[in-house]
Parts: sequence; C-alpha cells; structure tokens
Amino acid sequence: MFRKILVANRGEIALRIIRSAKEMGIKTVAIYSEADKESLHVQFADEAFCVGPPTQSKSYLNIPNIISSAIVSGTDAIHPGYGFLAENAEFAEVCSANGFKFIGPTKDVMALLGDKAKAKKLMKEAGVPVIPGSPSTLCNLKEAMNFAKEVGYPVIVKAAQGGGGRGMRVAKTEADLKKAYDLARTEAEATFDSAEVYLEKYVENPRHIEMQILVDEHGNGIYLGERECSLQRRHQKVLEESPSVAVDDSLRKKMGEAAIKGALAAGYTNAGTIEFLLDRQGNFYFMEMNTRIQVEHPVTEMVTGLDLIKEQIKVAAGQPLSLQQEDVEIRGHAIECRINAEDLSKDFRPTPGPIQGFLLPGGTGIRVDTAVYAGYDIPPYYDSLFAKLIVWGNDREEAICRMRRALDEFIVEGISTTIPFHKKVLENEHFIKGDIDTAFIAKHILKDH
Amino acid sequence: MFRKILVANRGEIALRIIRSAKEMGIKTVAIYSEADKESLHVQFADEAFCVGPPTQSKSYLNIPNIISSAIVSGTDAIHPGYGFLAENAEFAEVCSANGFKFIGPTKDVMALLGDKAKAKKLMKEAGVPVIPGSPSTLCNLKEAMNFAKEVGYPVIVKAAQGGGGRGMRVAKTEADLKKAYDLARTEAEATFDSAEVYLEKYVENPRHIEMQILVDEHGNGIYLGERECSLQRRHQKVLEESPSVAVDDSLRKKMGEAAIKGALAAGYTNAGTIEFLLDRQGNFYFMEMNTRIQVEHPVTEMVTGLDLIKEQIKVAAGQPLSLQQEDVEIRGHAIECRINAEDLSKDFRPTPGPIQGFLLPGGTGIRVDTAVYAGYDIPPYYDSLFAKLIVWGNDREEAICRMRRALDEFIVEGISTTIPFHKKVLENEHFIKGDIDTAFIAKHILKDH
Amino acid sequence: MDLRDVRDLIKLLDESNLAKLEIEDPNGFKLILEKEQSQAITPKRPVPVRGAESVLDDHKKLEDKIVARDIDQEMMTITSPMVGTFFRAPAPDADPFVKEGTVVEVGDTLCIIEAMKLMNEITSEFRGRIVKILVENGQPIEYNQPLFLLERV
Amino acid sequence: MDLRDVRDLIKLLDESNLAKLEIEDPNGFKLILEKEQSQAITPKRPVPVRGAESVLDDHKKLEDKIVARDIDQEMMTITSPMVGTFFRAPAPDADPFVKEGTVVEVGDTLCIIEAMKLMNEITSEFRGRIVKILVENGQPIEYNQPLFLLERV
Repeated sequence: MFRKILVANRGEIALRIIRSAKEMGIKTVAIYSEADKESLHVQFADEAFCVGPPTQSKSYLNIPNIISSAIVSGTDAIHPGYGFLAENAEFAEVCSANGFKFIGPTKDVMALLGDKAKAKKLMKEAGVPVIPGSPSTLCNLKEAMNFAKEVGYPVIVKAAQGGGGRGMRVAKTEADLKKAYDLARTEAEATFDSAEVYLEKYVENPRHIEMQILVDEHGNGIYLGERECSLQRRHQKVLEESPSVAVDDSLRKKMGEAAIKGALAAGYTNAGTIEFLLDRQGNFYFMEMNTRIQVEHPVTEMVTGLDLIKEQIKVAAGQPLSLQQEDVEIRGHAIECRINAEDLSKDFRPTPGPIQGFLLPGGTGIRVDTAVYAGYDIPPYYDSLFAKLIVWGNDREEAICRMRRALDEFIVEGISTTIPFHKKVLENEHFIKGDIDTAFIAKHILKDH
Repeated sequence: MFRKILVANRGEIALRIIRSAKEMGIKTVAIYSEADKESLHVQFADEAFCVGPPTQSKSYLNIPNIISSAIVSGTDAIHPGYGFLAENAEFAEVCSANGFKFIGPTKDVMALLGDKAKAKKLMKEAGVPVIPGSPSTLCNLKEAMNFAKEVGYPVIVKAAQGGGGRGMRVAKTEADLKKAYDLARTEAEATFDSAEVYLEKYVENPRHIEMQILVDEHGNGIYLGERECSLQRRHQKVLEESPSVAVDDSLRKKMGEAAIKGALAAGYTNAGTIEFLLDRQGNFYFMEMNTRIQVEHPVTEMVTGLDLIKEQIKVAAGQPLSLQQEDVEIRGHAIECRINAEDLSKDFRPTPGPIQGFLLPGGTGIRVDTAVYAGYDIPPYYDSLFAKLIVWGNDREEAICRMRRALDEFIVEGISTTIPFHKKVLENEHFIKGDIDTAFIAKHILKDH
Repeated sequence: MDLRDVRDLIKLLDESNLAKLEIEDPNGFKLILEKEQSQAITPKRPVPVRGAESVLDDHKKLEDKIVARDIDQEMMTITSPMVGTFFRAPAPDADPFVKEGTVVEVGDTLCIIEAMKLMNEITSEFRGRIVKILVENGQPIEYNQPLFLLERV
Repeated sequence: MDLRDVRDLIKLLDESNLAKLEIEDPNGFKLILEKEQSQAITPKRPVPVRGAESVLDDHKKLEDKIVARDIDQEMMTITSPMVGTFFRAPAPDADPFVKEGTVVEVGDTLCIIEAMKLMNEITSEFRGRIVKILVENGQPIEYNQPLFLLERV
C-alpha cells in the first residue's frame, strides 16, 4: 500500500480524498493556489504545497509544479479527483514517467475513452447498445444530412472532443441541421480547439442514468448500481439519486453487465462511470465513459456502504477487488444536492465571497462534504460548487422528507446559494412521483423564470 | 398519526426528536428554560414555550407549565426524550389525564420497571437470567450477611430506587459488607429519598451490554441488536458501539429473545432497552430496563438503518410494527463518542461557556447530533453532554479509523471538551483489540491521572 | 451641544462598528457614549430568529414569581409567572379587569391565566397606571412573557 | 469641530483598520473614538494552523515570476517562481552562490531550484545586499515561498 498520496485537486473533493487516505493510514499532500490557502483541504492534509497563483492554468493545471510537489514530498501516488487534470491523459503519463502511480486508468485507456467517436465504436463492438450515430467525425454537411435521413430526425450534432454540454446542437428538420452543424463546429473550435463534430439520433427527454463500476488490475469488474442524474440545468447536474425509480433489478443487471463488458473491452481499470440515456421504453444507450471519480459518487456510497475513494486507492495499489458482484447490495435510497454559490434571481450568477454564518444540517442519515466554514471566503476563480448535501433514507420517500428537513436546517449567510432552488425541486409533485427526465428542471422548476 | 408533538426536553435529544417529527410531517412544540433560548431545539421547532427559569426543577421538571404548553399549543402527543421526566410515571399519567399520548410505555409499566427489585423479580419469573440477589429490600445487616454467604463474595449493595451509579457499594468480605451496607443506605437516602437497599452477587469486570427492543401496542416485539456500553467513567457511559465484539449471532439471538420475553411479560410498549451484564464465559444477567430512548440509540440506527424516534412515534400512534424480526439486519459497525464540555486535566470538571469556534467533522459515515453552534453559550445548569459524534464503517476497524479521523477534524474552541479523552481511547491497543470491560477506562485510560 | 446633537451622536455610534465615543469641550462639557461590551463579542449566530425580540428580554433576572422589572425609574413590565392562556376578563361577556389607562392598586386583579383548567388570578404588586397591555385576550403565553407595561404613580 | 466633522471621523475610523482615534486641540476640545477590543469583526476560523505564518505573506500580489516585494523602501523579499528543492550551490561540494552579506548585481545567480530533475538558476533582478537567506539548503519549497531578504544598495 502507498505511504503517501498527493491530491492534485482542491476543495471538497480534495478533502474527501484526504479523509479516506487518513482512515487508511496513508499520509497526504495537498496542493493549492494562492487563493486557496484557507481551504480545509490545505488545513487537513499532512503537507501542503502552493503550486501557483489563483488562475487555474497556472496552479491546478500546472503539471511541472504539481509533479515537483510530488517529488519533493516523496509521494507514492497521485489522486486527480474530478475536473482539472483528472481526465488529462498527458498528466497520467507524466505521473507514471516520474514514478508516481496515477490513481485512475492508464493514459491510453483515458485517451481512447476521451475520444467520443472512438469510445462509441469500441462499445458498439463490445455489444453495448449505442445510439445510432455517424461512425466517426463528419467531413461535411452533406454527409451529416445523409446520415440524419437514415436514422430520422431529430438528430444532435456534437463536438468530438466535447463535454459539459458545449458544442452540442439539436436539429429537428433538415433546415435546422445546416445551422446546427455550423454552430456546433464553431463552438467546438472555440471551446475544444477542434472543429470535429459527429451526429447522433436524438432521444427526446430521456433519463440520464449512469452506472458506477469498479475494475481491478487483474481483470475483475463489478457494478455498484446506477445513479439517476436526469436533473440538469443547462447540461449541468444539480441533484442525483441512487437507485433510480426507472431502474428495476432486471434492468439494473442488464445495464450493469453492459457497463462491465464495455469497460473490460476498453482495458479499463479503477473506478469509472458509464453514462447511459434511458428512454421511456426501457431502452438504454451508451453515451460516454467518465474515467474518474464523479462529483455524485456519494449517493452510491450511501446505498452500498462502500468508500469509493478507498476502493480506488486499493485498486491502484494493485489489490484485487475485495468483493464480488453478489456481495454488492443496494440498501435504501440516497439523494445528493449540489450546493453552489449562485444567485437564482440573477440567472444563477456565481456569488463568491465571505461566508459569514454557516450551520450544517445534522442527525440521522445526513452527510455533508465541504471544505468551507464560517469565515471562509469563497474565491471567484473556480467552480461554484462548495458543498454537497447527501441524505440516506430507507426508501425514496424518507430520503425526500429528510432532504427537505436538511435543506431547511442548512444555513449559509453572506452569499446566495442554490439551497432555495433545491427546496423547490424537493417540493415539486412530479419530482416526488419520480416523474423526471432531462427536461424536468427547465419544464417544472425554471418555468416561472 | 399525530399532527403535533411537544418535546419535553432540551438540547441534542430535543432537536433529534424534532428532526424526525419534521420528516414525518408532524408539527413540533419545543419547551425551554430561560437559559436555553438560543439552543437549536428552540430555533428549529415550529413553536416554542418558555416554561421556567434555568433551574431544572422549575422548568424542564415543571409539569404544570409543560402540560399547559401542550394545552395552549394544541399538541396531540408528548415525547419525553431521555433524562428529566422521561422515566417519571407521574408525568406519564398527567399526560394521559390531560388527553396527550405519552410516547413511551404506560405509567404502570414504568413504575414497575423503575423499582429494581420488582423488575428483577418479574424478569426472573419470565425466564430471563438475573444475577442472584436478595429477593426484595433488605431489612437489616444480618439479612444482608446471610444472603452474601449464600451467593458468595464479592457482593454489591444497591439502592432500590437508584440509578447512575449512586447508592452502590461493593463488598469483598464480610468485614466490608457492614460498611458497604451503611454507606449505601446513607447515599440512597440522600439521593433518592429512600434508604431501601438490596444485595446482589457482584460480577467482576463484566461487559455492559444492552439490547434495544421495540414493542408495538398489539403485542409484537422485535430486538434491534445490542450495544456495547462497557466503556464507562464512574458508571457514566463515554463511548458505545454496535455490534459488540463479544456477541456473536447465536448469543445475540439468545439475549434478544430473552429481552423480548421480559418486555412482553412486563406489558412493555414502545422502544426500550434491557441492560445485561455479560461475563467472560458468555453468561448474561438482566440488570435493569430503561423505559425510554437512550443517549446511545444512534449506534443502533446506524447499523439497522432504522430511525428509532420515528418508530417510537409510530408505535405510540397505535401502528403495528412495520418490520418483523427476520427483516432486522445488522450491517457494518457503529461507534458513538459522547462529547462533553469537561476539562480532563481538572478531573472532568464541567466547562460551560461560549463556544467560539466550531467545526464539525464531515464526509462518509459521519453523523453529529448536537444543538450547539459557533457563538452558542453552553449553560451551566444541565448535563455536560453537548454533542454526539457517531461513525459507521463496514467493520469495526474501519469505524475506529474513521472515528479517529473525525475526532481530529472536530474543532471546538472556547471550552475544554472530552475530544482528547476519546482520542486516547481510540488509540489504546486493548480497545482496538476489543478487549474491554467496565473497568477499561479506569485501568487503561485514566491510569496516569 | 444640545440634546438633539447627543441624539444624533447616539444614532451615529449605534450604526457604526465603533464601541466608544468621548467628547470634551473647553467649557467643561463632557460626553461619553459606549456600547455594551458583550454585544458584538459573541458574533450573531447563523440561526433563524422566530419573530422580533423585545428589548426588555435582556433584563430578565428574577425567577418564578410575578415579576415587575424597572425599565427606568417609573416604568415596569408585569410578566407571566406560568405558561397558559391569557384572559382579560373573568368571563367572555364580562368587563375586562383593566384597560390601558386604568390605575391599579396593590392586590388588584390584572388578568387571569388559565393553566391546566385552573383559572389563576394575577394581581398587581404595585400601584400604578396600565400604560399598555402587551398580549391579546385568549392568547397562549409562555413563562416570563411580558403582559403589561405599568407606570408607577 | 461640529457634528458633521464627528460624523466624518466616525465613518473614517469605521472603514479603517485602526482601533482608536483621539483628538485634542489647543482650545481644550477633546474627542476619543474607540473600536471594540476584540477583533471580532472577522472572526478567526476554527482551523488548525500549520506552522507560523510570515508576516510577509500578506503582501503577496504578483504572479508567476520572480517576485521582489517591497517591505519598506529598501527591503524586499525574493520568492520562488516554482515548486522544487532549494540549493545554495551548483554542486554539493561547491561554494554557495551567495551568503548573508553578499552584494549581488542584476543577473547574478542567487540559488538553484531543482524541479522535475531540471536545475533552474534563479537570478537577481535587483542590485542589493543579501540580508537573510530564509530557507535551508536542500529544503523543499513551494510556489511564492520567500527565499531571500534583500536590501537595495
């Protein structure tokens, strides 16, 4: 087992990783930008290195300084968290080249799965259902039009290197398609430095269901149940659940086994997530694979009792999985609300600044992951997520009631947060019935805005 | 189901009850003394009534003002929490007489089980193992001596109305017994207003194991596993676990079934706890029955997934138990540390006063029950327990590592607390091995003092 | 410096974060304004406050009997010695015991508090004029809740 | 001094970091304004602090290059532009580039920082005298960590 791990991230996920490492008796090294000196991830690590100024390209993406920190601190392994360098194949390679175990899949697998078209092809060949789509990148509009005719409208144009909702355009008619094609290319070029796009049949208002998997370095893989991630605002997840009301035991088995098949075909190792679209008929399609720990991993932890970060570390250290598929038991229901520093009344504009009062909810079935506290000044340079509130209940109804209670108790003074937004979601009758899809937030929660 | 519940208690347990009631959609009424206006239990209840000055006899024990609060607020039921009026049969009766459902057993059962000698007799007749002891109260020293000769030394003299370690004296020889008898009577008289004492065979360094039970008003009873409560300082519990390393499935079944048998024989209803002494040979003896929710109930909640307060409320509302014995599954391991405002270096002297800085531990498997916060001034009038830190782990080892990590994160500035004391316990090799009994704290932790 | 100036200064200090103000002029006039030490030392907790608090609450001291508290030399509050329901009159159709403006003698009944079906007469321990009745007829009241504002006469 | 002046002064003090203001003029007019004793305005967080902090840290402003910060007009700190290991000499048995007391010219090498197996020479951008070397030979250093105290000459 590793003696020391460097956490190449910040905020709640860095602290999350430090906590699990500590429980395993592993020393931790934090990195931080000049803006993050007061974050708890810096305070609770055994060592901490400032790696640059606030700008993330000069600190949390500053590979030389991060690797130097690992060298001078005598680290064995590097955990990338999510975001920043977590899906950067080059970083994974530099880690290895310098003798540090990268806690995640290999650079080759990462690069392969990072290319959406290639990933889809691989999955299709492995027998994982994929959405009918253009086999690779499109050469021109005509090719796009031919393809759209073949699978039928609506279709969606997507950036080959994309993610996070950028470089995506839906076309309902042939007339739409020309515009969508051009816009998607322009956006792709601007955002990902590559104008390559591809096209897919568009599933209207699907559910976004993802399957958590864990694969060791000896070829054993298990799935840990799904997460319901349909609740999104502008393609950003806002609230996640496990299990999903739309997934029964038999569908879970089908999706889980497909996910493992795909992951093994890719040569995947460590924790990963396969995102599926699920339509109303119970058909599911591979969307993409996230080659890192996800923001929403705690809901899976709450229902399985596993600590996914510990599992990641054990797999990276070469240990075989300690449990088999039949040992995985989903118990109860978990919900996560992402608490962001954002002002609802101003179109979710970020609200960095000092937190004056801070009171965390407590009691049965409540978990909070955060690196902030009363008096902490949320810096304006990074993501607006500053806390994750997760609840567990014996069933979905109890989890919903508990989340409402917890949101009522959660007091953050000094900045606007998305707590009131979540309260609205938790009181919505469609949500309570489980009648949700990726259009839910726009249709039922933001309709008055 | 009740529409409104009055919580006849303060601090963390009052807040605990309010939280569960809220999740059930039940309105809550808090009561408070003038010293407790700023406590979270007052802030988070739907209504709150000041019932008197700080002195507990004039506020939290002020039955007329509490009942009046229930009347004017239109309450249906009253939850007594633990301590204060929780085991006061008269209060239970006054509640009923005024048309309020008392959330607990009936006054008669409470009175019966509150009398230790009677309770023991009842259990013995029901077939629950009891420690050989004098059948009722002792008339004189001679009777005590005869009895001691019969069961063999060491023996212990106890107050018939006692509890909490007061009015208890151990005698190892006949010479000791005379002194023990007199001292126990004096203490009993002073503390409980009754000099009645009885005598028992003394089990040296036993484990203190208690069994949580739940009985509905239709005669169905289940047990929810044991709690290991051997870690005590001066007969006050400091840290509790579930399950106990000393209890295997077969012993759990035996103890659980004995507990249910005893409870049903007493006509018990609602949640209750039967305390057993467990010797090193696996023999267990009924000690007493606590006719209320216990401070340490969260460890049972963590391993069973049940919310015991909700179960109490459902039982009091006349609902049959929603689960049967075979549905009860013990999963993982839970530990609770009682965080008291006490100064270790001054013989655990209470340290009331303002909490200046307050940072709660967070992340996977952590639960905190507390009604205090940064800026809150702990009043000097009540118990020094101000927070309960509970962790869950897949096994005892993970729970111990997690508790250590959580204790490291838990920051309370302005007052001394028992956090450093718990750290010592969690690092002790005997504790880690599970080699504990009721003498553990005195023998291994306080030996240097 | 006249009273008006002092009032302005009080207001200024009150709204500022300062704790103390001291002025002395050559004519021998001297003014010291000082905030209570405790007020800001314990930073306000992040806790929801239910309803407005009476300033009077800060003065609570006495225990367990009818309490009359001096606000200044002449004004005092009569607070409730128990939890219950406040009634201004002995029966629904009867006249109230006192009205605003009524001058009461020591021992005069001020109101009734119903607690556990008992009607408790609350009597005055002072001679004075009722300046304000602070609660509504039939209202639930808690221990030590201010009921009347009384001016000694 | 009239009320208007006092108001302005209160505002000024309020916004400043000062704790107290005292004025006395020759005519015998005296004014004292004082903030609360406790610096509770920004309550210090309940967070463990690892090691002592240099006062110098408060001055951090510049980004991503060798930074020299004025402490007063003549003193400045040279901080590290990268994470790595600090070496005072080009080789273990060589003489150090500078010692306390050494006067350096613009462009003189001050030290080497080893980062990812590369030896990075850190040169001075100022003429001055090394007053203090703030880190040990072979010590790991982080971004922006103060290395030298330099006095302009």
